[in-house]
Amino acid sequence: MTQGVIEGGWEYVWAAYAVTWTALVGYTLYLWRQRRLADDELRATGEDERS
Amino acid sequence: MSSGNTQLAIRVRDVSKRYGRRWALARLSVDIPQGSAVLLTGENGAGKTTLLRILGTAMRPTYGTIDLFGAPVGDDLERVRPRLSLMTHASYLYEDLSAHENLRMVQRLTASADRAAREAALERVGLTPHAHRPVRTYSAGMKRRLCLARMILRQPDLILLDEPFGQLDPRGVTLMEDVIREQHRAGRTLIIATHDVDRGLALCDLHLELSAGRQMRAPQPIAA
Amino acid sequence: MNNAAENTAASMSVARTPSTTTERERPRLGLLRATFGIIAKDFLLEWRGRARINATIFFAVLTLLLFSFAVGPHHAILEQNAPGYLWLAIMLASVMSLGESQRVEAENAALEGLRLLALDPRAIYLGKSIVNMLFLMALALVLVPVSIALYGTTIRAGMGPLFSPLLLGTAAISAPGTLYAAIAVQARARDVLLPLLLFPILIPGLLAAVKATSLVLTGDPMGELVSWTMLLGAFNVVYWILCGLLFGRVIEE
Amino acid sequence: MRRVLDFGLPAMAFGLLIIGGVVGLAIAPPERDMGDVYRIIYVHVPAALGALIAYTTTLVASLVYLFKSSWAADAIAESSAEVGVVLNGMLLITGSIWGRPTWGVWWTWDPRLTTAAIMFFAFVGYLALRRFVDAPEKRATWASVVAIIVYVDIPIVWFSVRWWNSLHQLQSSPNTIPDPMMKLALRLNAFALLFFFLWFTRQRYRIARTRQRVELMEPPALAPAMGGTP
Repeated sequence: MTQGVIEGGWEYVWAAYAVTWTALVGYTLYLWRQRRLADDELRATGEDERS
Repeated sequence: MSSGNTQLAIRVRDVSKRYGRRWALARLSVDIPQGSAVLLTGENGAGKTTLLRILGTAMRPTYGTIDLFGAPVGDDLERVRPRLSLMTHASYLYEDLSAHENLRMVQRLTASADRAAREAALERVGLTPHAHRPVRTYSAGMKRRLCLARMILRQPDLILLDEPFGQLDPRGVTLMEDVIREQHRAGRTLIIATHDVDRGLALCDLHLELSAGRQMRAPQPIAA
Repeated sequence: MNNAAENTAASMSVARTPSTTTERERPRLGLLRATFGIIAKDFLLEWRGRARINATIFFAVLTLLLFSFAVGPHHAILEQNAPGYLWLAIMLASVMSLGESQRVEAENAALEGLRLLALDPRAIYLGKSIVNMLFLMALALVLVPVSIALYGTTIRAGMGPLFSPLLLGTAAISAPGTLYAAIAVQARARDVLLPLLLFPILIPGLLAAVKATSLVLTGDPMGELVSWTMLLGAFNVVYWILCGLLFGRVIEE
Repeated sequence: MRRVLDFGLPAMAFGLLIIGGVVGLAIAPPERDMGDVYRIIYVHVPAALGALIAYTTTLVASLVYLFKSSWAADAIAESSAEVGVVLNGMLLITGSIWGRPTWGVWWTWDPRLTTAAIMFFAFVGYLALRRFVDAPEKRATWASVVAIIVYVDIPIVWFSVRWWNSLHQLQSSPNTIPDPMMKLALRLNAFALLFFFLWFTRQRYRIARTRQRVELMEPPALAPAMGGTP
């Protein structure tokens, strides 16, 4: 083992990348859902205003 | 001395106040001459309390401006606030302190320490026997009288009263009426919001009616 | 049509004596006297109610006790960590003292009353946070003998040098604490919100206070006390000024 | 312009992330001491940059709101704070994953990581405040005040944690040889997360503005019922 080089460790690298991707994609979905909720709410208040 | 009596005590310009989605006040504009007593009426939620709180600088309007004592109210609150007194359902009292201590604290924080004036005010509102008991033990009516004593003590030029007759016993009501007449005679400007319209008409010389945050028409003079 | 209103008002008021007091010069308190007025008020209030100081002391002493139970009766560990427990107890108890200090103002909208007396918001802030600091200082002075008893801490350098870390530490808690308490008292879930807002930013203050206190107690071989005290001092300077400036915006309607 | 941003930002974000990932994982050489484990920094450091940019945006927007009461500024402050917290969370988890093989512990009191953890909780407090206050004007003012107080704390936290921790461990950062491929990977990922920050903040900003339109309404037109004012 060359002095001090940490053997392998690829599983940690994959774990870190997995965390990064899940966070980014997860937040994208969360924003997409929040967007829908906010638009529906606006439409709802718009309707009861007009009615 | 201010330029005679036509100088306006209050000028309200296009004032609106929003609570979330509801407009408590919608573009209200009104002028109130110096020294007049204005009766403010309107159904619940018409915006009476909101208007009084804005005029009392307890609350900022969402839109629009107000002029008090001849100049617009912006950041110069220390010019305006010593000259006005706002009596709303919130008593501003410290429950653990006695009537005496509450008034002494108000005096100390407004750079006056006149003990005699304090006792006279308490005497005037009939709280002398209870002066040294904590306000916590007072009835709502007694707390109201203490607020009246505080107002007398501060000698404001503009007096804003929100439902002043509420919670008072008959003797308390006459006391309140006497103080209002006395302040009005002394040239102060008063605005009294009350549902007790007959009593209000007898005390005031202008009548402003609000409905749903709007002003029905300009203040109507009340036949003397 | 409106000028009719003005004429009648004008004609009616002629009969009245022209108001002489409108231009009366109204004396106003300077920043310092207003601050002392607020301090006097808070002390009087506390003297009457005494709820706040008792509850805080009781809670803090109980916390110290709980630490010893949690850690176990090992004198070495307890004594070594005593400054940490002391400051954690003060910080946790401070939430009660800060909350109570604002509850009193929220009741009957007393704070609005103070504002309408044309008091400078900075004076209200300075007054209330000085009182909070003094209460926490009193608490700390009670906790020191308790921690001596419980944890066997020995005060080599005497109480004197202990004074500065205690004072700077309690000042560091009450500077942002007073402002956050004013926010929390008007928000929902205020008992949750105050610690949630306050503790994260207090961490540098906590670190410095614990370090400074332990250096005073167990000796300062490397002479680090000065740098930790300086850090505490910087924390205080930043937050006493910043919170003083922002307090007006927090309490305005 | 809107369409360019709506599709351009995500395209750049994901595209750069993929390219950066490929370069970082496959092309860049292993590091002299830490072997392949160091590749975690290609996601760890950019997340730190993104979080700091997000928090700085919140600070600026909060100052703008305090001085100009502009609702757009309040919406920006809220949006970039939330994105900042997400990036900050990623930063902490990847930092902890990196700590395990390198120092054998899941959590190292490394000054940067500790400061990031403190800032994470401080801004979670900021978001909690926004959730616990209903009146729009008060929420915006108080949030701006909290954002300023928290942001000012960052340098103080940094120094205190560095002194507090400097005795225990040397500050270990990968002494990467300035290999061009390593620098390229780091830069690609940094820009990727920057685009993610821009895109996320923009989307979250739109949501905040929509909610504002629900909560706030413009003053009603001068109703005819108004009395004759002079």
